This record gives sequence, C-alpha cells and structure tokens, in this order.
Amino acid sequence: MKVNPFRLRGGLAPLLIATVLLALFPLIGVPQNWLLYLFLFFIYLALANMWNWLAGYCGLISLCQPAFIGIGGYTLALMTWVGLPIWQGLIAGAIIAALFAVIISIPVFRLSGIYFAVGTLIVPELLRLFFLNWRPVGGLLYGKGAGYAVKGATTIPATDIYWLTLIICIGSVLMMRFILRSNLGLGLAAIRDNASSAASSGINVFKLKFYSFVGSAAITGLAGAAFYIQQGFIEPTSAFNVRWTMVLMLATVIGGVRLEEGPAVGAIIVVFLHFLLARYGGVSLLIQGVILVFIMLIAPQGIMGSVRRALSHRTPHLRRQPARTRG
Amino acid sequence: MGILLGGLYSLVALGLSLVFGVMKLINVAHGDLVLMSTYLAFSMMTSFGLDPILSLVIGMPVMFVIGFAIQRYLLNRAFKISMEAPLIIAFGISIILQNFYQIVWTPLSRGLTPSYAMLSFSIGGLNVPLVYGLDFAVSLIVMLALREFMKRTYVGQAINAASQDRGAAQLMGINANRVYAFAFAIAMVLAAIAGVFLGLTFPFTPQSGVSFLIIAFGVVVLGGLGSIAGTFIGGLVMGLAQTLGGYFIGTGAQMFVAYLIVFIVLGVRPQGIFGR
Amino acid sequence: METPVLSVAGVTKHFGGLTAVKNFSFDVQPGEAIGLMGPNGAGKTTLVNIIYGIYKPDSGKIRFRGSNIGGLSPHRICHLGIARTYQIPQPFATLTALQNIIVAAIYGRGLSRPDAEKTAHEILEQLDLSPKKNTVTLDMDEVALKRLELARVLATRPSLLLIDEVAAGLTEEELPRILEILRNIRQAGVTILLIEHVMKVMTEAVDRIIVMDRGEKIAEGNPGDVMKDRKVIEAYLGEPE
Amino acid sequence: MKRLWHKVAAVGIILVVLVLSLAALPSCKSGPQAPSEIVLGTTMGLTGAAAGFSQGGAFGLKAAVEDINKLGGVYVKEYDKRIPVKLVILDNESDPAKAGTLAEDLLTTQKSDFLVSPPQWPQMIAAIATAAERHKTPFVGFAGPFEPNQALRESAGPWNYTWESGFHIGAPFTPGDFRNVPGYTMMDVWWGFLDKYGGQTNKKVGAFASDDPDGRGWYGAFTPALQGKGYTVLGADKELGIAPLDTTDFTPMIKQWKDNNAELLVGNAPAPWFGTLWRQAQTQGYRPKVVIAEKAAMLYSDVTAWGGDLPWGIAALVEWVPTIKAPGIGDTTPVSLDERWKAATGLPTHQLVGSGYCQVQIIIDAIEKAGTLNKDAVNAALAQVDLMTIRGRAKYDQFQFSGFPIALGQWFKVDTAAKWDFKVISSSHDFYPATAEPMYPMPYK
Repeated sequence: MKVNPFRLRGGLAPLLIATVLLALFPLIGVPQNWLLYLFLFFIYLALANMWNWLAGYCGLISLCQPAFIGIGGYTLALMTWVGLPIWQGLIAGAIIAALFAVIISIPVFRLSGIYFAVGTLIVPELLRLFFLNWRPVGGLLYGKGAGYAVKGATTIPATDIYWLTLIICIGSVLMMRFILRSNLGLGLAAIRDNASSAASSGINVFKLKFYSFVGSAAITGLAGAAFYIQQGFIEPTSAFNVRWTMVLMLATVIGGVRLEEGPAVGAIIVVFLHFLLARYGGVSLLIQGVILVFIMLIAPQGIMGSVRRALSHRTPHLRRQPARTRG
Repeated sequence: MGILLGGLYSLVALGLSLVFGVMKLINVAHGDLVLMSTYLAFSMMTSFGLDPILSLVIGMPVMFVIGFAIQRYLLNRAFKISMEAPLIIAFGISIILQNFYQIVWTPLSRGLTPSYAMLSFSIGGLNVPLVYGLDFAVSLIVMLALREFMKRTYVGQAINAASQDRGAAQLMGINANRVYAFAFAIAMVLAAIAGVFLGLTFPFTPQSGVSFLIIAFGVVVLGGLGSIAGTFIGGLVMGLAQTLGGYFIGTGAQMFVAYLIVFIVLGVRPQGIFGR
Repeated sequence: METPVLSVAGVTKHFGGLTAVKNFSFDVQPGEAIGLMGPNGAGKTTLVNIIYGIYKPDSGKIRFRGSNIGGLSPHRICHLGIARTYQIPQPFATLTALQNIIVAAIYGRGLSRPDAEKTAHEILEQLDLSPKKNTVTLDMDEVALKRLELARVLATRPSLLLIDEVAAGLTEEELPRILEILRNIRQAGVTILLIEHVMKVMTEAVDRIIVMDRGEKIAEGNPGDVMKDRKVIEAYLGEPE
Repeated sequence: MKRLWHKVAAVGIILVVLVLSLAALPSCKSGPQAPSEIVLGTTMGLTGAAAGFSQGGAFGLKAAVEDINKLGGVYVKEYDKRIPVKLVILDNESDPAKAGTLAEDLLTTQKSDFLVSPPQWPQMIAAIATAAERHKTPFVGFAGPFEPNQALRESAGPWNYTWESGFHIGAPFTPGDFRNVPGYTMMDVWWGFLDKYGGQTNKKVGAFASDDPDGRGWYGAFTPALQGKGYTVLGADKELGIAPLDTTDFTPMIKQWKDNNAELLVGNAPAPWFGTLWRQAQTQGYRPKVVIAEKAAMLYSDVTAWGGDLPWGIAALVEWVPTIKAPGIGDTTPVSLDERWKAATGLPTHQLVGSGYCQVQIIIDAIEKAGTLNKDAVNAALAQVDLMTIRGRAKYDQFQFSGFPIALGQWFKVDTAAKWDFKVISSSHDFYPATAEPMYPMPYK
C-alpha cells in the first residue's frame, strides 16, 4: 500500500490548479508574508521530498543532505563572485551537488543500512571543516570562516525568488510522482521490500540506489542554492549544519514517511513552527524535538499515514510494516 | 599529546560503540547524554563545591537510571515500529536535551575548573596538562574494567550474547529487552565518566554534544563498530591524526585531517580498521 | 555431448570452521530436471546461494552454458537466464501480486510496462493466482506465496530454474496441480534444479536425483535407484542430528 | 474509485492545512495603516551561541523603547503627535540560516516600520541588511568593527538602507571628520597602552584570531600595523594563531609562542574560543606580560565562565561603561540604565546595553528629523543624524558607518560577590575617564 505505483494514475488536475493558483499569488496582491511562508514551504518541501525519496523509498537513511544544500549554496555564491549570472549559479549548484554525490557514493555505498547513516553523517562535517579552510576567491576578509555574500542577491525581487522556488518545488513533486509511477519507482519499492529478492529478479540494486542518491543530491543542491539567493550570505557552519537534517526529518516524519503527500503536510507544520516559535525563543527547538519523538511513537506513519488509515477500509497492511530486510 | 587526547576520545566513543554493538542503534543523542553528566558535575561543583571526579559517585547511578528509562520507555517501543524509528527518536532526544541544557544552564561556555585542572607535568621537555594524563589513565582503566565485566559477569555475558545474535540469545533464555536496557544503562555510566573528564579538559556549551558525537562517530568508525579494543585504538588514531594534522598543516586543519582519515577508512574498510 | 546448462565443478565453501559444501561437482543438461535432496543442514541451500552469487565459493568453478559465472552479482545472473525461488517466500510485501510479477518482468526480462503487464496476467493465470492479483502480498497465505514466488521468477523467463522447496506445506490434494505446473514449465523448455523434501514430487517431477549430506555428494542416479541406496537411507535415518 | 477519493481527500487536507496555517499566523489582522504605533523589528540569537552577547543588546533596545514611550512616543510632524514605539524581537536561535527568513518575517508579518539591531554577528547583520534592501526599509544596526563589515557591504551590497555603527580597527576616517583624533580606532586605543608598556617587553607578539569575519578583519589590519611599529608577530605569514571557531586544541600555536618567548598576546576571538586557548596556555606554562583579548574579554558572564583566575589582568576594548558622561532618553543616564540592567538580571554591568540603547536613539532622531514615517524620507534623514547618544556622538560617514569612541579596560579582581570588575585603564576622551591604573605586567598567582 505504501507505494502503489498504479494508484492515482490521473489526478494531475488538483496539482495543476494548485500550481497555477500559487503562481498567481504575487500578482493578485496576496499579503507579502504569505509569499515568505510559501517560499520556505517550497524549499522545505523540495528538500523533504528528496529525503523521502532516499529514506522512504530506497531505504537509504541519508544524513548528508546538508552537504548538498551547502554545496548548492556555495556554488551559487562563488559563481556570483566570478561574475556569472545567478541562474547559471543555480544550475551549477545542482550539477556540482550531483557530482559530489557521485564521488562520495564510492565509499558510502559500500555501507548498507544503518552503517550508511553513520557514513553519511560525517560528510557534512567534513565539508564544513573543508570550507572553513578554503578561500578560492576574495581577499583576507572573505572566504574560510568569514563566508561569502551572494553578490547581487539584494537586487532580486522577492517575487522572483518566490516563483523560482515554486518551480523547484513543483518540479520535485512532479519528479516524485513520475518516479513512483515509473519502472524506477516499482524497482525501488521492490528493493525496499526485499533487496535480495529484488536482485534475483534482475534488479541492479546498486544502480537504482545510486541514481536515486545522485538525483536527490541534484534537486537538494538546487533548492539549497535557491535558499541562499534569499539569504544573501553563506558561511560554513550554518550551511553544513545538522539542523537541516532536523528540518527534513521532521517534515517527512510528521507528514508520513513513504507517502507521497507526507512531506507536504509535514513541511507546512515545520514552516508554521519556524515562524510561530521564533516568538517563544528558547523553547522552540525543544517543542520540535518533543513533537518528533511523540509523533514517532504515537503515529509512526505520520499525519497522512493516520489519515489514510482512517479513510481506508483495508487497514491491515497499513498497520503492519513489512519486515525490512538488510540490503 | 595526541595519544593522551585519544584516550579521552575513545572514552567518549565507548558508550556509543556498546549501544551500537548490542542493538545496532546509532545513538545520535550520545553526545548530548555525555554532556548531561558534564552539566551534573558542573552543578554539583558550583552549588556544593563537590569535586567533579567525586561527583561521579552520584552522577553514575543517575545516568544509569536515565539510560535504563530511555531504553525501556522510548527506544524499546521504537524498535518495534521500524528500523529508522529509534534513530529518529534518538535525534529528537538530542534536540530536546540541547535546549533543555540551554534553558537550565544558559548558553554560556562553561568549564569544570578544580585547582588541578590547571596543572601540568613535563615529559621530555613537553608540558602535558595533568588532565590529559588523567584522561588517558581513566580511559585505559575503564576499558579494561568493561572488558572484564563483559567476560565475567552474567549481565556482561548476556549483553555479549545478545550483541552476537539476538535470536540465539533469546533461545538461551535471555530476555533481550532487559539486556538492551542494561546495555544502554551501562553505556550511560560510561558516558557519565566521559562527560566529567571532557568537562575537565575542554570548555562546553549546550551545543557541545554535537561535536562530541561526531568525534565519537569518527572513533567508532575507525575502530570498527562494537569492538572495545577497536574503539580504544580508534580513539588513539583520531587523537594522533588531529594533533599531527595541527602540527603539519595548521590548527585549522586539525579535525579535517582526522575526519578525512575516517572517511577514507570507511571507503576502504567499511568494517573499520579492527572490525571483523 | 551438448554443453551442460549448468556445470558445478569441485565447489568448496567454508563458514568459519564448518565446511558447508565440500568438493561438490555435478552437471545439468539442457531440458533436464534434477532433484537435489539431503537431510536438513546438508548444504543444499548454501549450494544454491553459491550458484546464485550470494556466496563466493572458496574453490571450484561454476559454469553456465560453458562460461564462468562465479563472482557475478545476482542481477547479472538473473539476466543470463537463471532464476531461483527461496525456501521461505520472499515477495515484495507492499506490492500486489500483479506488481510483484511486473517488477520481475520489467527488470528481469527487460519488457516494457504494457508487455510486462500482459505477461504478468498470463503467468498469474497459469499459476491459478488470477483471483488474487490485486491482493497486497503481505495479506496472502503461505500456499499462495509459494506459488507467487514461482510466478515471479518465471516472469524473468529463465532457461534454468533453481527451485528451493515448492511443495512443502501443501495438502495431498494440492500436489497433483503443482506437479502439473512443474511439468508445464519443463515443457516450455526450462531446465530445473529442484530441492525438495516431498518424495512424491521428487519421484514424479525429476529425471535424476543428487543426494547431499554434510556438504558432500553421497549418491546420484535415477529416482528409483537412489531411494534404495544404503548410504542415502543411512543419511536420513542413521543419525537424526 | 476509492483511490480517487483518497487523492481528493489528501489534496483537500493539504490545502485546508495550508490555508489554516497561513490564516492562523497573526499577520492577518491587517487593518488600515493608522500609525497607532511605530514598529521597530529585530532578530537576534536570544538562544544558542550568541545568546550571552544578545542579552545586553536586547535589554538596551527594550530600555530605550520604554524610555521613549514614557515620553509618549516619537514626535512625528506629519501627524503632529507623539506615536508610541513597539519593539518586536524574533529569536533566530543563533542560526544565520534562520536569520534571513525571520528578517523577512519582521517586514512582512510584523509590519516593522524600521529595523534595528544590537551588536551581533556579521552573518546576522547581513541577513537583516539583505531583507532591508529588498523591502527598502531603513536598518539601523550595531556592526562592531568597521573593516569586516565594510568588506561584507562591498561584496553583498548595495546596502543603501543599512546604517551601521561601531568602531574602526585601524582604517582612518575621512579628512575633516571629527573622529580624526585619538580614541576612535582600536589601534589607536591599543597604542595608547602599548606605547607606554610595549617598550618594556621584547616586542615579540603572539597574535590570535578566530576564523570569522571579525577575527580575520582584526588579523589582517593589526599584524602589519604591529610590525610597522617594530613588533615581531610570530608566524604572521603562515596565519599562525587563526583557528576555526570550534577548535579545541590550541597547543601547536601556544608551543610556538612559548618557545619564541612572545611576551605579548593579543587578538580578537569569541569568549569560549579564547577561554580554551588561555586555559591551555596556562597549563602549558605560557605567561605573557600583556594580554589583550578583543571581544572575548568584553562580557562579565563570559570571563567568569572561564573559571579560576583566568580573567585576571586581561585587557579589552571598552565599548560602554556607566561612567561615560553621555545622555539617554528623558532622564535616563548611563548610571541609571546600568542600575536597571543590574536590577533586572542580577548581573554586573553588560557593555552592550549601551550599544543597543543608542540604536533606538538614532532611529528616533531620524524619524523626528524626517517628520514622517515614510521609509525613504527617514532613510535620507539618517544621513543627517548628528546626535549625542548614550554611547557617544553618532554621525554617519560616506560608508553609512558611524564610528563611536572607545577606550581600553582591564579585568580587576575585586572583593565583591562578582569577583571581577572591568575598569577603564586608558582613554583619550574626557567623557570616558580612566578609573584605574593599568596592571603591568599581567598578574599571575
């Protein structure tokens, strides 16, 4: 039930309507703060979708997503420093993040299951330390721990950033839809359910996971770069920070891991907490932590998982998780 | 110097390694739990003037109970849900603890500073801080004690059996859930010791848990997951890499060199240098 | 003489101090059906796992149609035309029966989605699983899962099929049907290596039986002769362990 | 059919939650733009690593807003009435990645008329400045040292709406500026001390800095200046002494300083960073005669956290002390402001209270000068500000930067419960009198 690739064969219409509506928001005088919330929602949703792809559908608990975000952001910032336009920086961010994923896949794909998680956790830290010691352009006052400004970021209107992130976000949603309904999705579902059986059915387990890892890295890098256009400034410690992982996990787990609509619901709640809790400094992250633990224990399938269960008459397979096999 | 510091690192990593070995859980809250002991010692030092090392008499049992409770009431339930649930819950605990420390002890940087924390002795012209020596000695003692414990006591053997194969252990009549809880509690006692000596060696803030965790990860990956001797040697390699990196490339590159080694080892020998 | 479909030559595998398979050799000719039997723990499943690339043999060679397949990964072996079933069915638990087979048809045989769906329906029909095609496999019973296992591997269109127990747990009435299915598979030109405990299936479905005990081959021949072999009887009755 | 129903339900729920969550945020109480209040917005790390730093600045901002509201608010000519001020502070948890979106939130949801900021990290200033520029809203912030912030402004700019204040590390002011006298650059303040005692040392310097904009700005400006004055900075070409923020082991650099007998130890780094360094230096037996630890030794809560006698004799810039002779809003004086801080928190003087307070004084002055709440008019008026604040005279130069007066202080051991007191030991300003004789050499037990 979790992945049922033949489900929802049509149903593009609601998504299309929502997209058009969202795209029109800046033009019809929606309050500016809506655009801000939606901007963050788009970024988080794109990031969470990509994590859901790996953790939910491939069984790869990747803790190195901040690495791709940071690389996307840094590529963008450095491209503006050598005088290239922002859109090129965005694309380069995605490409370099994907290339980096290819490189690190050599060691991390030798690890499986929980070892994979350990291996990937070290990657952002390694990059953080690298960027703390690296100054490719600029003088003494730039680079390394001082970070880089995204040149020209202040001249880009908020509405342009909004549309950009909308495109990235919808792109990630469509991508997930496409993947889940394609042979790739079917293959991933098979691997997730039973890796050895999948291999003996002719599935190249490594190849499918590898494609997913690299693809997810590219979109994550793109979303990261887009985030830093709005931010205007990047430095290593916040770019390669475990807080990003927290956001992705929270969004995916609250909404429902392994569910297509899960990250969307989760991302709404995370954005809501982000702004609401800023007024209650000190307890904000505490509350997020409690929510995470609580949801995981009470409703491990997340909000949408529970909703689906309530709607579905065919409950048994929703309650029972399949036994996961070690890849 | 690096070797002495490495002793401390392996002490921090030991609890993580034990938990991993027994229940195949990466306890991402480990660093924050270590920090709990540091803050307990800090409070006892500032409120009652109790020496940090002596405060372990209280700290160790407290941490034992906390560890038992976390395993019993949170993680045990999580293990039944799915593979990733315990990981995510540990992540949540980590966030909760960090912010809890911040509220209780404020975000300022603190240090455990009894008079001996400033002393040093010299070996061959090198001034070695006394606490570095203590770190190493204590980690060696703890390591040996843990080994004996695992070999000689019933609980130790049960933990060992459960870590080899849960199914087999259950056939032998071992209640795995209980064993898990004990293992976690013992890991927390190790964390308690590590926390106090970390506090004596470095200053700490509510966020320090994350860096402790990452160091511990590096050590565990280097030494091989779940092996006591491996953890010890992994710690030494880590400490040495850090110090040598510092001397040859510059202070900024210290940890980078250490993690790069971790990552390379991971790529070449995923089971760690000394793993099976 | 034709090149054997499968040729196992001097394969040995140790696990720690234990020798699971010891200097084991046999050939399987095209179109043949061979039975592999032996008491529990004799090393039958290990041998299948070695053939299928899950374990690497310590020594010895495995050839498929004359070329060495030792060290290939399972999906490559599948693409060469060897399929296997598991003793305990290993379906894709969250997918439906139909999807289980489609996966194998797409990835194992390289079919397009519509062709795969068509093939899947045919195979389900063939194995009497059509009524359950939209059931999620997590909700299926053991007997149906056994058949689904067979259905899935057939979707990869193997030329050699390794079957690890298909009849266990079936009632007396259900046996003839499974024998018929096996016969149909053979008639389609598939070579079969069958591991089985149910004697009726062994004697009726295979041409030749190889008996294995503690990693070694102790007898080989046609079903009737092997059953009378003294060593075989001893292996089964002599030491219950 | 049931599946389609699932889909519809799922999309429906997403949309409903989306709309509800947007509606629930307090933004939507948007009414007519009656200037019933002037909203000043800021985001800072009230929790997390920057919290100790922000605490004082936030108090200063709040105190100034209380003071102006006690007078009925800011007089705005356009409406011919006093309009009260509301201060909104959003906590970014010391996470620069959060600062950007929260700064946007200040302008969109909170409807801030103007942005302010107490002293905080350059990354946070950059985040607020970026939002200010996008929304063409004046931003009055305390940036700390001029050089790294100017570098940031040059690369990230244009920041036409950002007005920063602080002090210069070494860069000269423009000719004719009233600040072209002693007591306005960090170097100058240091020379006042070093010229007196430096000659008694071997002039060998161990220089340290954290690897962040502040630290790099300092290192880049100071090491050449020190060398120009005949000092030897050990390993300056190899950037010896610069280390990342989370460094735990400083022994390589300490060993070099000790082996080469550097009698002066000077630098710029956050408190925990320097606390670790200094503690390791003590266990290594490195005992320089002069220690100046900029930024690290600024706050009482920071230096006490080092423990032991470690703060004793360490010198740093005086940003603000209650002994300064300068005006607050209404009848507030530096001393009364300091008393309020002590009463509210139970802590000794926090130097950044004044730096926070003066930001509100500046924006009020600009609003009154402009006579309107129009953002561009106020932005133009900011260029005209020339005001005596509680932190000294505020006047922006062509870089939109206002350098404030500074002096040098040192940590003294005292018999009060607080144990440590920061006293002014060297000053060129008559309104900033020295209150103690310098300790030289460094006292050690």
